[in-house]
Amino acid sequence: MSDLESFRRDTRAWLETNCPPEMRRPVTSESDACWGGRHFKFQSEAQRRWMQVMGERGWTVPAWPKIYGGGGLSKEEAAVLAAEMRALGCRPPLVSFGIWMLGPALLAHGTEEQKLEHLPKIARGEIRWCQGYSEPNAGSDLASLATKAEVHDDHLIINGQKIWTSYADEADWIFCLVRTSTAKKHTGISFVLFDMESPGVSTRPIVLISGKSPFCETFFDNVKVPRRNVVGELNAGWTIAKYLLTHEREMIGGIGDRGAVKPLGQFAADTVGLDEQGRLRETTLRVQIARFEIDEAAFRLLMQATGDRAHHGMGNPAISSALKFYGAELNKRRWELMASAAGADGLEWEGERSHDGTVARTWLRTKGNSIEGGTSEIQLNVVAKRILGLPGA
Amino acid sequence: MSDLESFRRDTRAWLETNCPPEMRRPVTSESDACWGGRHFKFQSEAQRRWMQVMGERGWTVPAWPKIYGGGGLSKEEAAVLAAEMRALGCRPPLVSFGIWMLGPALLAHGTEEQKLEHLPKIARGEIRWCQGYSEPNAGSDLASLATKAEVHDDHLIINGQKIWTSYADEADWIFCLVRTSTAKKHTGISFVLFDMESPGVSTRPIVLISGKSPFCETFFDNVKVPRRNVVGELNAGWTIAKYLLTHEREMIGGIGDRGAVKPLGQFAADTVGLDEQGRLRETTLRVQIARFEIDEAAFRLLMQATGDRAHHGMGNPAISSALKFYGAELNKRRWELMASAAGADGLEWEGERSHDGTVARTWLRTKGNSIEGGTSEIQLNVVAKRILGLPGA
Amino acid sequence: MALVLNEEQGMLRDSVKAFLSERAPVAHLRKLRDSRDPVGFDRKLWLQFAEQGYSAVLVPEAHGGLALGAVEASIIAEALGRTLTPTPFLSTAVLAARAIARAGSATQQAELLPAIAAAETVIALAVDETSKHRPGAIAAKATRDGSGWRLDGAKTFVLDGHVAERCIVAARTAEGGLTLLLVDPRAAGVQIERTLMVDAHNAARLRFDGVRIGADALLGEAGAAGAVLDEVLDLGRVVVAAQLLGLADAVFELTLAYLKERRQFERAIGEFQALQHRAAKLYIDIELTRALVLGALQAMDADPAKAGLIVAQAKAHACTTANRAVQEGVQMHGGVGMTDEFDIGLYMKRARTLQELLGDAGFHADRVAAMGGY
Amino acid sequence: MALVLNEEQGMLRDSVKAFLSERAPVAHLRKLRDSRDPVGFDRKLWLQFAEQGYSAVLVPEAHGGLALGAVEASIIAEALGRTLTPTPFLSTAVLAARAIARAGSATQQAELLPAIAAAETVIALAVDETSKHRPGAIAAKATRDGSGWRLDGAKTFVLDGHVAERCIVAARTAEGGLTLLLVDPRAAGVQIERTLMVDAHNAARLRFDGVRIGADALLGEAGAAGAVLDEVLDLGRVVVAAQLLGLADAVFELTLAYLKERRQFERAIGEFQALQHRAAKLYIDIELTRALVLGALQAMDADPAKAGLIVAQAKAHACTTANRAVQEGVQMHGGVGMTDEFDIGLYMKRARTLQELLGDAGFHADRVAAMGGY
Repeated sequence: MSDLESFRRDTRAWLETNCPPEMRRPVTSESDACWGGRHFKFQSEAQRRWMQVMGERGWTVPAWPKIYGGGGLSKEEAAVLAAEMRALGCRPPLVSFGIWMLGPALLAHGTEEQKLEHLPKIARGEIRWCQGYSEPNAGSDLASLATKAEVHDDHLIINGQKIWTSYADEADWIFCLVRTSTAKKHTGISFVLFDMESPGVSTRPIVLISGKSPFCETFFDNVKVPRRNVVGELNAGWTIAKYLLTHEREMIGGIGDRGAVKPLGQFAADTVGLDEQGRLRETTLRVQIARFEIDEAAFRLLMQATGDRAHHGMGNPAISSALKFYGAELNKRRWELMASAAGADGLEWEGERSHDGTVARTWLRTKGNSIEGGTSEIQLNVVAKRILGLPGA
Repeated sequence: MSDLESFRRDTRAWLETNCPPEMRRPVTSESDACWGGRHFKFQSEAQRRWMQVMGERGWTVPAWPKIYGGGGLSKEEAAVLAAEMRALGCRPPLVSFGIWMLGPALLAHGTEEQKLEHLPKIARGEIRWCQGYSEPNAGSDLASLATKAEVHDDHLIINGQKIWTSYADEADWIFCLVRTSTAKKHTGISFVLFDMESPGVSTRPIVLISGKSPFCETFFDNVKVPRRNVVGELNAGWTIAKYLLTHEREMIGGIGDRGAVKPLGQFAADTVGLDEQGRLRETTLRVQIARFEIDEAAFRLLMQATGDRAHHGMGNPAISSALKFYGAELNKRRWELMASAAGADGLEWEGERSHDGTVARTWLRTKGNSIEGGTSEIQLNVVAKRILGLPGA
Repeated sequence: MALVLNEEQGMLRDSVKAFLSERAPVAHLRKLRDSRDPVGFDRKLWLQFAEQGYSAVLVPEAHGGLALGAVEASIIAEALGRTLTPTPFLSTAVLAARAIARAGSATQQAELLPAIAAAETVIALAVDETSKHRPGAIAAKATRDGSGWRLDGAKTFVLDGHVAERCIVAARTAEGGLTLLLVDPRAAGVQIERTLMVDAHNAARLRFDGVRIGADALLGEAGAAGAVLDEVLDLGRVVVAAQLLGLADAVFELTLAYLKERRQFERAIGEFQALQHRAAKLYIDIELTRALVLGALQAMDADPAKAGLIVAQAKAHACTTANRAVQEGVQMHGGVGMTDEFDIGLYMKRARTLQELLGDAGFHADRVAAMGGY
Repeated sequence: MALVLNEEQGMLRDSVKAFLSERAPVAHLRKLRDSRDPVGFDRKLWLQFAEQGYSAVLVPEAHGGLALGAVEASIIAEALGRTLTPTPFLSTAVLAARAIARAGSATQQAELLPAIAAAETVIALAVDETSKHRPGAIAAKATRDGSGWRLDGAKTFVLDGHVAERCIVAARTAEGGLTLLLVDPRAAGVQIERTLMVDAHNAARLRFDGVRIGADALLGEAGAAGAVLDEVLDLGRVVVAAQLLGLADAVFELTLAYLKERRQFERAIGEFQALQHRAAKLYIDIELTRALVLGALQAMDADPAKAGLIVAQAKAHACTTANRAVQEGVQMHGGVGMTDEFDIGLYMKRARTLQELLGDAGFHADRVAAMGGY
């Protein structure tokens, strides 16, 4: 038996023993996710235990080095672990911006000290992170951010405001872009880490057009941060930010792919009804849904092809912008059509029948898809320049 | 009886006497138009006579002053004449770029001498004009034109090339934009008139993707033009050009309005057929045609409303760009749908059954609608700037 | 007829715009929504409508009304679309007023029309039964019951249904014809459920279980209400189209101002050509809707029986334009457009409801095709 | 299966692209068109297809073929889409080859398949009867006539119909089932009219008036050709989709180059953001088509009976993308794009024909809806 096969056998056996049955049920809502952190309220003892045993083994971050709390698995082993978890229906033991965003950034740009201090706590779910990028006047043009950090010998004093900081009100630490020099736009930015319990930090949740949201506004009033909490060189944080933005784009690209949801055509058949020929009663809607499903199929295959091409060493990394653009627009279209198929029923905002307005709220929420993580306009700029090679402007 | 009423009675009587019966039949093809000029081949004696009697009366250009060969009619009288011609089904006695374009420009910017020399010949159909604006490297950016005119004491020497000069091969004279100074882009252009029989002028017809066309390339090789043929100040021709471009736009705007053609839905019902419920067999086409007809109705009313508003002293003149844009796009859509409704039959290019490929050729020809007379992109720029007041760029 | 407003109509437009922007700007809706107001509109404001004559616009002069037309009613609706003000104007002063004026008996007219003109009552029209507007498939039953009637069925998306003093209910008789019944919602067998809507405007579901109705509550002749209902629905559609136009105008103004003011990459975002072209196209769409809606309104006032096609075109076009306006509006505003604090989301929500109301773009495109014989 | 070409497929793609761009670039089509060539393609080039093995791609090994699949056939078709080269590849090497390989008798296969592999024959498939593709409504009649058959009916849009040595004609038997007949176009009662097409490719109309056909000319069983025809049509559809993809690629390359080269207002027009965004969207559409078409091809090779949905999706998507590519191509080229001298118009014309061929975007969207149960 190859090493990989024996790894597969051992992994399966371990998972079967250690993954609680409650953690093998399909995730049904966002609140099933385990985010960890100082103040996290576990849904169940099973959820706590699952995070803990996986964290101890480093399997919350299987490919990170063991010394930083990871599993130290090779790419192949990590793939086997993922496959076995899928096979058993194991839920992810821990999700977090620490795992998705900060971890990879620290691994690439952090000092040894920073890695040893922060990564194991991320792996074990002890510290929950949020990200502080956007500001009211620095959205698409992130580099124009104004949150100011005065640099002193051994510390920085931070003043300013961030917006769209997801879960800032529940996070323990923040990784944050601040301006440490006004000399140049892109080169005056630093990437710093600090505790959200530091004096001078406050947050205010943002209500979206769809209702409550994980987003916050976050305010910094003379927040004192040790100098050693700067990641990378002072004034060189833009490199890390760019790295993370591309990373984020790739994650969000998947948004257009909603294979699990009931196909639109069937949803509409249920809500609108069929005529004697078995066609949707609303002709226009029928045509629009068919076109949507065609585009959706194409998008699913392009996602797959992009993975396959990358696997074969082909393809342009800027394709992630194309996928982010199309995925967002597709998801908006999906929910425009869902809303239309739901008709008057889909206009209800509260109450049991509408599950507190799921259709209306999701429809509204998807409007943000083409704004968050880089607007559709920005993605098209990137495609035009980096893939098509069209001249500046 | 009011003066206007007696004018109406006299006009009708005169038209009934003087308009030959052949000239009261509906225009069925482009070749029914009478363009006049030195070399024009009249379709019939009736056509020649109708141009002549109307020209003598100045009614080919009813609102121009009599001294320049016009009818000297007031706005109200001109409207009465138009209404009576419509009522009797009289064809236009003469169409020409001289009437539409050069005449208004000369009336506004010409010297007395120029007016007296050129306008009466236009009115009587003696001289046929073409316009020389675009060049291979000066399309949307017309002001970058390069056709050069060396200025001498009493004449200019012109070298260069024009493109899209409609009917240049049949025209007697040309009104033409030439560069008389390279100091500044817009202020180095002059507006000149010259005889197409001048030594050094040659033309070459352009074949379009739809087949033969009235367009030509026109070449100037040391063409000598008297200095007095410059209209307006030397180097100030751009003002006249801009005036004419707006004028052209207004004329072309009407392109989207094809009230006379058989409605698309009926055309498709004939070619594609209806199902048992009386619906077009092609569902997608049915929905697209319905949406087209809705937009077409809106466009027709917007054209009307624009006229009505202008009549009431309201409205922004830049609306002509909006109409030009939408009319062109609408006509393209119409013919995409016509082509689709015609199916394989509409792909035929020659032969009697397809009337030598009318559907295919018209479909292709309409693609030029959003290019000629200012591209759709230019029109949108104009709307953005002059109507919406969006900042430069 | 010229496709411009005449002088009186222009004055009405200016006065209603001024009235609403002063008394009931968007903040007014926001306040009603946030306080979870049980009525859903401001009764005082509704009375002020009567003082201004707005509620009387379609009521005949004999009953204290102004006897104006669809054009004038739509001038008011367009202004309501700009400010998103919730009022019973559409349900009561448009739909009910026209139904009663067209089909009501002398007694009914004398009782109800002056009350409408004076904004002293709210009357709802109950037509829809399914999630999509499908007036051809009304299934509620009106059964003869002695000298009166018995009503069974269920209605949805009834505007102002939970606060109406009367409901005009469309039902089918045994012979298959349509009948309009004036129903007192407090009668036995009527169940009313207010539905809280995405746009914070009023709607309700109604159930009728063997509701007994007197013979005098019939609006028009039994089984012969088809033509009246068609006219009332078409009137409603074109008035809603005007409301969508006002909404699109307001959203576009907000967006255009933001394009000029918001700076990114060292310039106003309105300098970016891609946004300029999109804004220009949206402007043109709005102008197209404006012309088409006015044409439809004039046609409606000239002869409602012949206005079906252009009304369908106008409602479809207005739906599409308003949808585009709110989508572009939110997108061009970026993150701030997604926040509840900012008004543009309220416009997007309201546009959704008005699109669905009395048939969406698809419904009316289908009618256009059917009327065109294809 | 990974959504990438394997090594052999990659080599085939490179070789056919090189072959066509050398031997038959767009100028080749232009020359045939301008000389009003009576055949409509170059017979020598067609023989060279055999030398390269291209005409043998779908022929079984037993009959001298390469026994490759839809993926490989489409690699050739995609290259033909790039250069607009007219050949009988689709009619003969794809449609006829598959029909005969699937349904032909041993004798028929032995006679015809080697000839196809060797590019020594041209065989046309005659299905369409109306201006729009509607294979469910075939009305041509095959009537039993002694031991053989009698064929009556008319076909249109028959690719290579005026130069074919044989036609495979789809007809309906008295019982209502579909039958495929191998017809000699020189037989009595056959009328052939070449139709000169917008794209200067070959097509013809055929009439059959009491044409007598021997029993041995039946392709497969009488009345039972439905499944074979479905497979052949689906194969044709996805191959045409690949051709549209190649066409869209070529047009986009032309356009992108022009955007970088053409200057107006002191800059390359490709600097204008509105054009950049449109170009970016078009690029994405083309990539979507590429992925979807490859998926459909792989599905076709895995199990044609299960590939119906994705084939319909692929053809619909390819039609829409290619249409957008040629429209944007002409518009972005401005005036020069309207001239016959420039190639882009030829792409627009060819795209029109390929869209119509074997069902347009609307036809396939309708199938997607029907297969989706809505």
